[in-house]
Amino acid sequence: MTRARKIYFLAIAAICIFGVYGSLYLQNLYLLRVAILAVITAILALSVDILVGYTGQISLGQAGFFGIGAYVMGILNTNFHLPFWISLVFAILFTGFVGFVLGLPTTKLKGHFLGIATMGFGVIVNGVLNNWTSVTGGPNGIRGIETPYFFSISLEYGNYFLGFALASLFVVILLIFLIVHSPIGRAWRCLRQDEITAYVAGINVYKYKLIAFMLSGGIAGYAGSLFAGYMTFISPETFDLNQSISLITTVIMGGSGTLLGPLLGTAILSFVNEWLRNFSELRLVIYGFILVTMITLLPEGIYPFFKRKILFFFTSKKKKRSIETEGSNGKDVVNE
Amino acid sequence: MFSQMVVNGLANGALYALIALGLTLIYGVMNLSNFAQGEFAMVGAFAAYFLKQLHMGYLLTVILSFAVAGVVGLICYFLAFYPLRRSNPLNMMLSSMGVSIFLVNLSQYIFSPTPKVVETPFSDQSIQILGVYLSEQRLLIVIVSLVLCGLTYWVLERSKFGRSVRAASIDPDTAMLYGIPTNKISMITFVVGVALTGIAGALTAPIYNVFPTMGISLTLKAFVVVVLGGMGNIVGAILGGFIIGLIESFSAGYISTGFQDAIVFTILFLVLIFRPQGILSKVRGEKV
Amino acid sequence: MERMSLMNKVIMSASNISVRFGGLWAVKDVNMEVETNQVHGVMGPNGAGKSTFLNVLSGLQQPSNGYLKISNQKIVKGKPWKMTELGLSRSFQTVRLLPEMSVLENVLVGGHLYASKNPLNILLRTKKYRNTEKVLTEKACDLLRMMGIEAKADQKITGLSLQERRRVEIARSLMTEPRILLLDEPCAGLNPHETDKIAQMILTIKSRGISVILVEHNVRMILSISDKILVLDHGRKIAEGSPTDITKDEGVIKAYLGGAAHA
Amino acid sequence: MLEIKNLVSGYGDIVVLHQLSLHVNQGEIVGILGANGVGKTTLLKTISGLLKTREGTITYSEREIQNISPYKELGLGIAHVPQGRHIFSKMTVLENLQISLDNARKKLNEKQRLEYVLSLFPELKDRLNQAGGTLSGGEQQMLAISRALIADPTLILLDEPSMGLAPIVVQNVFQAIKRISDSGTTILLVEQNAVAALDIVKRLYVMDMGRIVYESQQIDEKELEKIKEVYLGMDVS
Repeated sequence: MTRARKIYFLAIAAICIFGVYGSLYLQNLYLLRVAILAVITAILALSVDILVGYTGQISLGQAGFFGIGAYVMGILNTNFHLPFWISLVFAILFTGFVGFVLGLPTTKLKGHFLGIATMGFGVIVNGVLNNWTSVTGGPNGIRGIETPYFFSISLEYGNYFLGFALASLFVVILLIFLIVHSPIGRAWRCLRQDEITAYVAGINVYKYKLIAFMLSGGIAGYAGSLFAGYMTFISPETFDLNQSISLITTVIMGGSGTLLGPLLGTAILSFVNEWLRNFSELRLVIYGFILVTMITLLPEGIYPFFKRKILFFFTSKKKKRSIETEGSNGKDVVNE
Repeated sequence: MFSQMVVNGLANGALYALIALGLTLIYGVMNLSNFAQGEFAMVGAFAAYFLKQLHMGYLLTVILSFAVAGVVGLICYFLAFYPLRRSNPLNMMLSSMGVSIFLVNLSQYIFSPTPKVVETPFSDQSIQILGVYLSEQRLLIVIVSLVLCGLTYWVLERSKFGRSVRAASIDPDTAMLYGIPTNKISMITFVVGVALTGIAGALTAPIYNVFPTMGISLTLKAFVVVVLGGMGNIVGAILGGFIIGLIESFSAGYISTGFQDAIVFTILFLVLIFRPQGILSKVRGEKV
Repeated sequence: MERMSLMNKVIMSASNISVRFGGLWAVKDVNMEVETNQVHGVMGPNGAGKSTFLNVLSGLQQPSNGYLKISNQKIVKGKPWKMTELGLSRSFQTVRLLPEMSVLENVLVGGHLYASKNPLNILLRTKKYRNTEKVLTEKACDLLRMMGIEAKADQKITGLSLQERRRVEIARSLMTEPRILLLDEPCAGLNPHETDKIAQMILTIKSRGISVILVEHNVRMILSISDKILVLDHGRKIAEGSPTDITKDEGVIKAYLGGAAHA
Repeated sequence: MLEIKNLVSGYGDIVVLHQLSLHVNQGEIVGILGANGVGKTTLLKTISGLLKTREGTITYSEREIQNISPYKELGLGIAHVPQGRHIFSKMTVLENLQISLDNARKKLNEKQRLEYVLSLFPELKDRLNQAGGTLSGGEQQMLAISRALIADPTLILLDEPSMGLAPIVVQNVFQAIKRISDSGTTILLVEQNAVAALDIVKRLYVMDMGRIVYESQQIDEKELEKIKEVYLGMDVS
């Protein structure tokens, strides 16, 4: 590890510790709630990014994994009276398994078909949650889920829960970082850019897509359990198509295929969402408008755009030419 | 009971066919999976509701809903899709989702979420054919849908414009070499595609009422229909519409209405796994 | 890379390969045997079915008829990555590199088969993991040095010339430790000087005990370095033999310069 | 009639054509020969606007056309027969031809044009209602040329019409091209098949590495040897 990298990691570690510590002092209950939900959304956005950003698989059904994670937690915790932590392990394993099963057929699909198939997955999960009343409680959902104790600290206090959620987020970030910067991540990025290259490099494309589906599902399931533990009440409407769409747009807007992009996307959209409450009923109208504007103006995502701009600002003139051609994405423009 | 389900299924199927037709046209020419398709049905339905308030005749409102949905479509095309015409399909898809959110919530803001009733001169009379009841409104839906599907098919297959659309969807670059302005073609296709859906909305309004979120489930079904019939396949979309209508009607009759969507999507999964090219298309070899 | 063989023997064979697109046979009944320590040329005019044949050899295209054998293992339904595992690696006519990765990373992708993929090793960054990564990186650097582009290891692909890209692609192929290297028009778009360099490189690769299947339009180049040449036209084998035999073959001359008129 | 000066063009960050210049006179049939991958197709695509001209000018009938949309070029009288034929596979042969007639530079009599085209390619007569994708390679090429010709263009850009065709079919196609040229249409022919092309062109350029490396005014046996040398690098005799 180079010296610069060491400093970089120390800085990030410091931010983590400071973040978790600082979360204990947040007094405003409203802000606390917003922050906790934003952190859970960030974990979800990262799980989407594994598929969309790193492996190039569209996921329009991430709310399905999210919902399954939350419901496994809810059912095990309330019906079977398993403690939070054990339910959590089950939730992660089960959603990972669901990711595997979903991946078996869908890894063979591409583009629009994959999008519609994953969307179908989300709709099916939502349908089951809504209608399998004997197990899921139907539209009424599940009440009375236990908020966990972390050793002897009750996470019922928002501050503690925020600290816990943040710590989870950092663990997820570290996990993704380690995997992405490994032969698995290389295989992912390779098959995303060009599947045929992946073939000739000896990469079993389907296997690595499956791994991505499992990991993505597991992480989303974790976020679901976290959500269930925080809210103590879950109902199907949280886990619908809108949730899936909002997640994928968060990732794309922030900048897919990066770690910071989805975080930035979550932060901005959470902020925009709260700010738009001032407009009460017009909130989602403006939200939709912002979405379309952002995608049409910055199709590459906010984070990559600013990264490029900032890098561009600091590079020498000689290098600028090559960066400019990179920015053009190698597409040939037709006369119009 | 059985034959009643068949008739209901076919009536809904005609509606799905009409919406899926627009969706598949747009997909074929623009390579866009338009997630806002159902919202244009909603726009058409609200147009019918609003015009009805002005004491216009129902049939006239149905025709005008075509124009209203078309105009809204044109604006959306230029704001949300034209700038992305050379971007990747994923961005286009997301942009259509943004359009969907925008339209749903705008209509919620303007008209409130409460369902509106649209009266029709056909609604409360039903006719009996061979022991099966069919309301006149449903009969109207079937007739208008079939006529529009047939008309679209005829235009595509027989007219000069239709030739251009088909050429542009098969090979856009070569189409340009032979004088076809592909950008203009995709604009017209988009507008017509969503305007047809607008009519579907106006037709369904008297039966299912009008409310801002009515489009979402229509979009989902239209996608299932299009995948079933083969993306970009016109005949497939029409046939697929009826199949989905029937499946839905049977699953509601024999299993439960709540599971209706889940069952439809399970079938979608099976199709995607075993016949991803749709039920009508032949298997094509993938070229490297 | 130390697989030197004492005598030439067949390590790969293609039997009766046929491919059909719609109503047309792109390739029909082509047989081919690749021996160790050989440069096996494949020639043919544009549209002769070379690319399709190559795609079959590398597992990217399923033949409608016929089968492949590598080291006496019959490949029934080839999964594309399986061919690489069995020791066949290829390059492409239009270079396929990953634009978002550096030169070094592009080569490292080729080392996938030998990388440490155990999740525990990856998450804990164990010594074993770090060692394999280090060995792979060193090997990639070695190959880049052999290709004469180690100076650009950290650059993005977009800054490279066509010739450099070709070299990176070949380095990636070698990274898979192939026994057979399939080169699809490695000289397309290069000038004579660059072509000579690539020819030299192919001989170097051969001297390391790797058989090369070479497809090339540059006739002089392919004649000068091949041990055996297969000529395709209209999807069929029209000649096979040593370069001298090929140049004398009437059918080949006709196919190449066009047989529409006198020749 | 067509004059190209210092043309620079390419894909993404790869420049394929380097300061290329050439001209085609009214009524001529000009060949551009060269091996695979030297930029012949890129040149034609740039002329017809499918690729953007980065530098240089393309003048056609005293009008600069380098910034004109590809779909307006047929209206100017330029028809491009792309490499690999690119016929509209799911449409019938007749529809393929009608597309071109719909967008021709002037209103044409469909029946008359169709008769003319079918007289050149009688093979297509029985196949008018068959889907384009079901034709054989040779028939597809004939259809591709007919599709260009039916719009009565003044300039036809032909990209490798011999590709993948059997020698006897190549002969047919080239004789038809010659007849088209004899009737006064200007043709710019890009070919790899030197012998076939030499038989019909009046003048030729040889391309290599995105540049014109050789230009010739008269075509004879001696030229053939030279061309072999320049782009095949093959000593056949």
